Amino acid sequence: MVPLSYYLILSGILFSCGVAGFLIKRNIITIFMSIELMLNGVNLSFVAFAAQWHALSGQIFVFFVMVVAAAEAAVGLAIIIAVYRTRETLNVDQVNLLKL
Amino acid sequence: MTSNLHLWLIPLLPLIGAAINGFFGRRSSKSAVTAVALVFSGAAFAMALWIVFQFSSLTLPHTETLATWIQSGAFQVDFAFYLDRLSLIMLMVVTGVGFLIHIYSVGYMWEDASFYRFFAYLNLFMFFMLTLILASNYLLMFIGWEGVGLASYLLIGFWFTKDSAASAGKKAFIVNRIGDFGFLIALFLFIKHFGTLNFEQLFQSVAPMSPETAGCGLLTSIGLLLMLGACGKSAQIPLYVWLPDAMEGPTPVSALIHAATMVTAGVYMVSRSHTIFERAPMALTVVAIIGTLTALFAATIGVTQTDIKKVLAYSTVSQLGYMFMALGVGAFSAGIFHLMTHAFFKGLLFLAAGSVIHSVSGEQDMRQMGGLRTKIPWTFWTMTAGTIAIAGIPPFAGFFSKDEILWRAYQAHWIYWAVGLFTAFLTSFYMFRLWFMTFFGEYRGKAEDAHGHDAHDSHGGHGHSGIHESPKVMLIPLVLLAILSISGGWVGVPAALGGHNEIEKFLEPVFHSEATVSGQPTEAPEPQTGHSTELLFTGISVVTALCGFGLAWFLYYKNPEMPARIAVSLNGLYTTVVHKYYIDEIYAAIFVTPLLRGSTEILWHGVDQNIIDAALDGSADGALEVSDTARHMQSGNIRSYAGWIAAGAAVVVGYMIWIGTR
Amino acid sequence: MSEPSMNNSILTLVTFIPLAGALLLMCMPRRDREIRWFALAISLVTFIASLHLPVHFIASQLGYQFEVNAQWVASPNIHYHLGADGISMWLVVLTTFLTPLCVLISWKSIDERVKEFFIILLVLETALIGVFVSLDLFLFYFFWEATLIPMALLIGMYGHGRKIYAAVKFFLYTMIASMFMLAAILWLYAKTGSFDLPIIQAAIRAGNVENFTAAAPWLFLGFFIAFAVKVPIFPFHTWLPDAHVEAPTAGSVLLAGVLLKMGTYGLLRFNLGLFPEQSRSNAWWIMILALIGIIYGALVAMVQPNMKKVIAYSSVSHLGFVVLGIFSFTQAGLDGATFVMLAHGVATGGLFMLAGILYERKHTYEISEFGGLATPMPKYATFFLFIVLASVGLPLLNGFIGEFLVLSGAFQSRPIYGILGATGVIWSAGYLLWMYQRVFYGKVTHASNTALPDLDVRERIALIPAAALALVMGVAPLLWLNAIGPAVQAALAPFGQMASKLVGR
Amino acid sequence: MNPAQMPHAADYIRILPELVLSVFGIIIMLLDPVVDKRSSQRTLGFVALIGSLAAIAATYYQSCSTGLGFWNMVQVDSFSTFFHYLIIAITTVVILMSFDYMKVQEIRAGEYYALILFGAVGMVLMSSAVELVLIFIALEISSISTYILAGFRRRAAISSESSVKYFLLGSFATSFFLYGVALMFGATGSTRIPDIGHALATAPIPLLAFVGVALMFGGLGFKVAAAPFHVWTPDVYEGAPSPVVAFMSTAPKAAVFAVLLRIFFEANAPGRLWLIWIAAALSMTLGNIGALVQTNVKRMLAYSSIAHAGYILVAYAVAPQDGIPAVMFYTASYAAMNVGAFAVASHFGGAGERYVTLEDYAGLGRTSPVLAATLTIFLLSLIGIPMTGGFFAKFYVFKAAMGANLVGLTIIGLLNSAVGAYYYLRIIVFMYMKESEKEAPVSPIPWGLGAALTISLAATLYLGLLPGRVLEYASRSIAGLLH
Amino acid sequence: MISVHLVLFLIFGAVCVAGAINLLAQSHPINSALSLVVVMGALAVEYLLLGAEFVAAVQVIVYAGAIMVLFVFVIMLLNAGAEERTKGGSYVAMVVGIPGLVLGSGLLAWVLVARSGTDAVPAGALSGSPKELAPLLFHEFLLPFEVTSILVLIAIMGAVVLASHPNADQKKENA
Repeated sequence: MVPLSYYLILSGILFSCGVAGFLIKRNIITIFMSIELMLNGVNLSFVAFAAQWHALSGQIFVFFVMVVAAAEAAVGLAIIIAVYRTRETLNVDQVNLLKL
Repeated sequence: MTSNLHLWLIPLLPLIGAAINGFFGRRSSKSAVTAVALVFSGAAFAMALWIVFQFSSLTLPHTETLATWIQSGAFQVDFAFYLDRLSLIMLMVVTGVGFLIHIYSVGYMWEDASFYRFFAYLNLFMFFMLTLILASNYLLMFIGWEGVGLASYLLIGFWFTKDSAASAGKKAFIVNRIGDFGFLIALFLFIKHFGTLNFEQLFQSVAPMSPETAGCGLLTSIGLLLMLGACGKSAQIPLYVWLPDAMEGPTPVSALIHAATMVTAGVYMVSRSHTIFERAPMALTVVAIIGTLTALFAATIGVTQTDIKKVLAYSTVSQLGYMFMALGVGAFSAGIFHLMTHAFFKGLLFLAAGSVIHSVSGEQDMRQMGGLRTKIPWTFWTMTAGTIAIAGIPPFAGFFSKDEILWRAYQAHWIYWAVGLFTAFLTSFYMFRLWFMTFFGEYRGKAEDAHGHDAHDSHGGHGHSGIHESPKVMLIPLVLLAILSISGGWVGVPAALGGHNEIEKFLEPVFHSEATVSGQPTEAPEPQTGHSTELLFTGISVVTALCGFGLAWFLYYKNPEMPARIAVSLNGLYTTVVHKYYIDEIYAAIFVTPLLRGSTEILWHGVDQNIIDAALDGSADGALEVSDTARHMQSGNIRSYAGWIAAGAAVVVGYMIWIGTR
Repeated sequence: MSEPSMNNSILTLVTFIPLAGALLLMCMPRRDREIRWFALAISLVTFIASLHLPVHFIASQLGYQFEVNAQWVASPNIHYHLGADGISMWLVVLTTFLTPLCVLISWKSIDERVKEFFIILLVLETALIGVFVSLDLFLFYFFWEATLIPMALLIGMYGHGRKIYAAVKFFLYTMIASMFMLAAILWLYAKTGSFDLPIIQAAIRAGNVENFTAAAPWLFLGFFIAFAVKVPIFPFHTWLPDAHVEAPTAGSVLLAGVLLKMGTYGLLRFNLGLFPEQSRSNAWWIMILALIGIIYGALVAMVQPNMKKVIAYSSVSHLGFVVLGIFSFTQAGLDGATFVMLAHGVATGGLFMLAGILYERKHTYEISEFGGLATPMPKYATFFLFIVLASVGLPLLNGFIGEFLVLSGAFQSRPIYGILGATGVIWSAGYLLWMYQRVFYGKVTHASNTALPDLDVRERIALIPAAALALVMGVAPLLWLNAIGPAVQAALAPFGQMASKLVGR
Repeated sequence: MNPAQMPHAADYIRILPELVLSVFGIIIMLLDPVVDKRSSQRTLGFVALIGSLAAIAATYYQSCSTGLGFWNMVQVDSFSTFFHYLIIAITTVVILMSFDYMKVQEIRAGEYYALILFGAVGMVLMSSAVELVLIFIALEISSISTYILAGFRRRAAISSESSVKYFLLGSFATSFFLYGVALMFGATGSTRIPDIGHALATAPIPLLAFVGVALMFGGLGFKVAAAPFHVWTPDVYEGAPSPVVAFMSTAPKAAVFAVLLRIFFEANAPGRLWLIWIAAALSMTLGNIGALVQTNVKRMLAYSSIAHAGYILVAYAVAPQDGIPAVMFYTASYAAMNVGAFAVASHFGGAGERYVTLEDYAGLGRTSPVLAATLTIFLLSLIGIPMTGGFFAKFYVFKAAMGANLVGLTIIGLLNSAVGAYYYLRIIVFMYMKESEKEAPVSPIPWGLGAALTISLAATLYLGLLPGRVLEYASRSIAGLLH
Repeated sequence: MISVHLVLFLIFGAVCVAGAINLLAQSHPINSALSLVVVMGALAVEYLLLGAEFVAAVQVIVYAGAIMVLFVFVIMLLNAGAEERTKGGSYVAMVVGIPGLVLGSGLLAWVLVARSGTDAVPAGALSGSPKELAPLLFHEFLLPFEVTSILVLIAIMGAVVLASHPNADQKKENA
């Protein structure tokens, strides 16, 4: 028997790590990965809550989230490539033509 | 019976003339302009005469209401005209003298480029003056009051290319406005407390009130305010300063407006409001004091002036002072009497002076004249008549009126009489001084210096042909006026001299009410001062006048170099007086300059620009500053943005949890 | 068209004829001559149409006339509610009277983007008329804001000098101020569920507006600020000189002639109409501000080196009279205030036209550039003097009547106010005559000025109506006062005991 | 599988517009390779136009039979059809204005139009979906398509930068939203908005729900550019192609505002008042303040869109029967005027969007009076001058706020709109009152743009003069949200 | 007594967290990617513990399999090196973001622990077999499922557009 809140905490930690990654990482790809990390955290809590409510739908959500994540990954990486083409860098701190 | 006199026509006729000349004069010939001007002013005069002729059949006072002018709530003002004996006298004086001066001007202004403009203005003045006289309520009177101010503004500034003339006109208007300010406030008091401005209603409601012996009550304040107005219009201390400058205008204007008619409007107005003044002794006293002081003050200045018109101007101020002194001691009819005679001889003097100036091609400085006696005899003789009249030597007009005033003044308080007497002495002195300087001795000017100091006045056409008598058209009015100033006083021969003061009796019904008021000197001479006393005083004043003549003769005819020495000997006093006690300079220093400087520096630059606008622009710039700093939130860095978002989310979460746990 | 139906539709017609004209103008080809004539025709038609109002106005009958009341939007409950009483009617006529003159005066001076100019002018006219005739608060605000843009465009597009600064200042200043009014209007709607002025008034009188007493002071201020900026009352006046100096002649004429009146009209109609108690309790300081405006405006006007600035500050002074009269709560005061609005519209409008005529010739307003102009252009000088005298308040000209009534009203409510106000009589003579002397009298100072052409026919045609009206208004003010009186009585109704303390016994 | 479990025709009617749009999107994808390249842009453009028009027709057809569909996934009522109409109308106008833009900017048309249509699918779906997960997917559809569209000016570095910024931050925010959904699911055991509504209607509300709402608001607030989640807006709008900005500043916002309405009013989410109060005040102020000193018109309009989001949010703080119509009306009129403004900007920008600064706009009133006049009207509407939709929009919002006694918020809003007038006015000033030293060339208005401008102009004026019908429609649709 | 279930949870939970932290710690994207794979694997186990077999399977296949491969592929393609420590204008992230994050996650943790209102669950509480999920997915969630196809479509299209070389357009134009 595991208190469900443990799962929630774990998901929360993952989510927060994702956010932290977004804030501190400089490589666009790594930042993108931390977004994936956040999504994973969310997934875990979906499943956990599904267990809480004994509702299968929670798992379906996870399924959908994964699809979305996949789509995002495809587009996102394409965008990153496009940026890399024009800017020759993957460092977000240097992607700042638009400001003020 | 109250037949319809069509009083409204009297003011209107000159207005029509003014309109015609104003609109079409430019294109029409001088003779046409003359015709129009004379016809319409003459018509007014004719109507006045017509009224006089059916005087017997009149029931005065007579009111004619034309239409309502202003209506606001219960307050109403009509275009209504009011004729009683007082206004009748004024009517005669104004239309008569006015007409004569019109005629005179034809000759005097003939050479002027904008001949038509002059007559348009002159007729306009007649319109306003007659409105002032015939008004049946204070507001209508105020129309005339302001209107004559306008006319004098226009006429003083007639030669507007001359800066001095333009400023003189402006000065006249503004100083008058200060007086009008008082007048207005008085009107507001009327409205507030009596709800009407109509003479009859007003005086009916005032009559029952008892005199305000102590303190400054309603009537007193009204009286003082009206007096302020009168001071402006009639050039009394402290607002007399405009009149001497007004001499910048053409001489006929000086004669008509600044001697005969307009300046006496104040006298007329005060005596019109006698019902109020009689119940405001304090106000009356103020009037008397102001009058007396002005009389003396102006006379002293007049003694030292060398510009012929300036002398006459100051003498006008001084004579007006006399009139106010008369009013102040409650001798309204005497004041009006002097007003009338003064209109005659002062009008005459100015016209004659004009004729002199005309003859010496625009020269106005008496030091440049002299010995004109032979060259311009008509002018000389008429002027002599005027001089004697003003000096107050019997049997000329001035004598009777002035004597009446002095006598009544003495009854009020001997100090008035003393000052009046001294003034009379000065008057006759400076008048004869003028007379001697102008007509006797040798000619001191250069005849060939044809074009005088201003191009307009010197009718450059035939000016250079030395000194010459003026044309007939100018001399006729002179003669007529001379006759008037000789005989004009005979209507007021006091009982003491075996006459029976018709003018007094004539005006009786107008001023009768004063008899009813206690504490006022009444018409009937008191028993303790019988005719003998009065005769004594008459004698004294005559002697004084003669002394004045004698001194003038001694100084300016017998040994003309003496005045200079005297002037040197009492230098300080003399210069002060010559510079008119520096009053203009003082006013400028106290009021005008600080006002302009203050408005510029403090109000405009200070408040407007440096406070209000600065605050506005400052706040605007501040907003832009804030904006400029706020945009640095947009560092352009993705991670910073994420930081904002995360922080924002955290705050929102925190807030919601707070809400949720509450 | 039968009489009653005409009466119902007349206000709508008058209001929207100019707009329709503007729309037609948009479709017209850019041929300046035709455009000018067309604009003139439209404005004249509007004027003639507006004359229907005074002709069919029934002075004896209290309340609004020529009313139209149709629902515009169901929820919120907005009505197309027009109506005129003696006050608004004359202001409408003033507007329609001035517009043709503006067209004439802009005939030559506007030589580029002519089409836009007249379109803007006509749109502005519609908005101005709308402000005066709308009895629905929303509608009023609608037109109120609608006046901003055309005016700002006139200043900014056809002005000179720091035109952009002036335009933006004018726009933002009035915009920000009117926001407070909008807030107040919204509050009233929220509480009464209606924008209809009479209905709201009734509701307030009946006292069934919840916590009105608490909010009323703020609502009063909300309206007041909006109007005070427009008038402009003393500390809010600085936009006016800038706007005037930079604006084109027509702009100045309408700005001084009509736009400022929106503020005073608003004070009269809304602040007095909706919040009598607050009006009375606040009257003392408002009147003081008005007095400051009168004297301050005059003093600053006296020392202005720029013709238009003199006139602009003189407007500040004159509008001070209006406010003074309005807040005296006396028949005379309000009659006078209304009359001053009209008179000032004509006189100052005329002055600005004259200034504009001079600008056409010399392209400057600096007084120092002139001097002795009476010699080369006597006709011009005469007109100028006439209008100056009207605005100085010479009896028998229109300026006097209003000022006199206002001052007597003020004097009745508080003598000292009347006295201080009356000093304005002196000041106005001071600054205007001094300016007149500096411009026209003396010898011609600049050689270039000797050849200045005098008025041509078009200019005279533009000026004569103004001058004539100034005279007529001064001689026969009853033509106006008869209609104004009842309206003022209605406005004073809530001030019961004060209204009974009218002049006279 | 028994037929009972198969979706019925009615179900498909419930998603008819989405179907039509997707079909046409696919058609375009298929046509793209086969049509001749030179004419591809206009051909595909026409197909897209037909598609959007057909979708409008579909919406009309759909509006006749309202109700739930797909096992309570979507709800079609006057509320959702309002947004269908709005979004598809925006799409139509954007497509129209893109005709010329594509040619000038030399952009591949195929994917562009397809993406716009697909994006529209997502937004339309968002406005009618009543299931959070479906909403999430729809949101992703619209977002991802806009991510791509933002980067469509491929040769411009700023375009790809705006794309990547939008993408990263967008997904970042989306994951917040998703987490919120998860917590909501945890708190109520359901993700259907009505069910959540019932669950939350019965106190005590679990704390998780509060956190869920907070996170969801974060995610959605990002999409509508509400402070403090607005920071991305200026950069992305500046970099993205103008028609795309016109699209993504109006259509997704409208959809997301619809979602917010559902969440706040149908799911009666707790803690609404002050959350909205602060967010609204902050958005208005930051938006307007930021815009004051901008010289790039697109960026300025971006800031202004933040401010407008603030105005709209004000209406969320009040009672639903006042707030919902106000929001709907505002989104509509904002769409009209903003699309119009960006249409002008897109045309005036020229090849490579070279002319975007205020200086470039100097003298436009002379060089192209029509364009200037149109833009002026849109700007006036954005200021909120009478006779334009913007005026009534603001008016209703603040009326509602005043009705709810939110005097403070109302005053802030009004003052903001007054301050905001400054920077819109600046554009007008430059167009009419400044003379340009270097004339920016203005090509004659092509018919596509002309049509787009006409439509948005007509809409702006219609909403400004006769707002009654739209407003009534909006207020009728309250019923769909309040059970 | 400590159940096996709890022990397994703790172990793999620890692995998850470790992986996550390593993702942040690593400077080279490839290492981050690998640690992310670890996280996902561990998560799959957690799903299993909860009884969601299908999800666990998809997690491994789609996420760890497909998506991460994509990542690694792109990293290789752009041969992204170790990220250099640039001092960008990102101080806000540190000054505002991190504190915000700490605050938020702290609050979150408190809510989840104290007020989540959840109870303990036995191992395999969920019945997550495909057999049971299928009806749900193809019946009640049919619409979302269908809609995801559009999503994927967009994704493909986007990838094609963005990844193709910019000047491809011009070539087409000139063709």
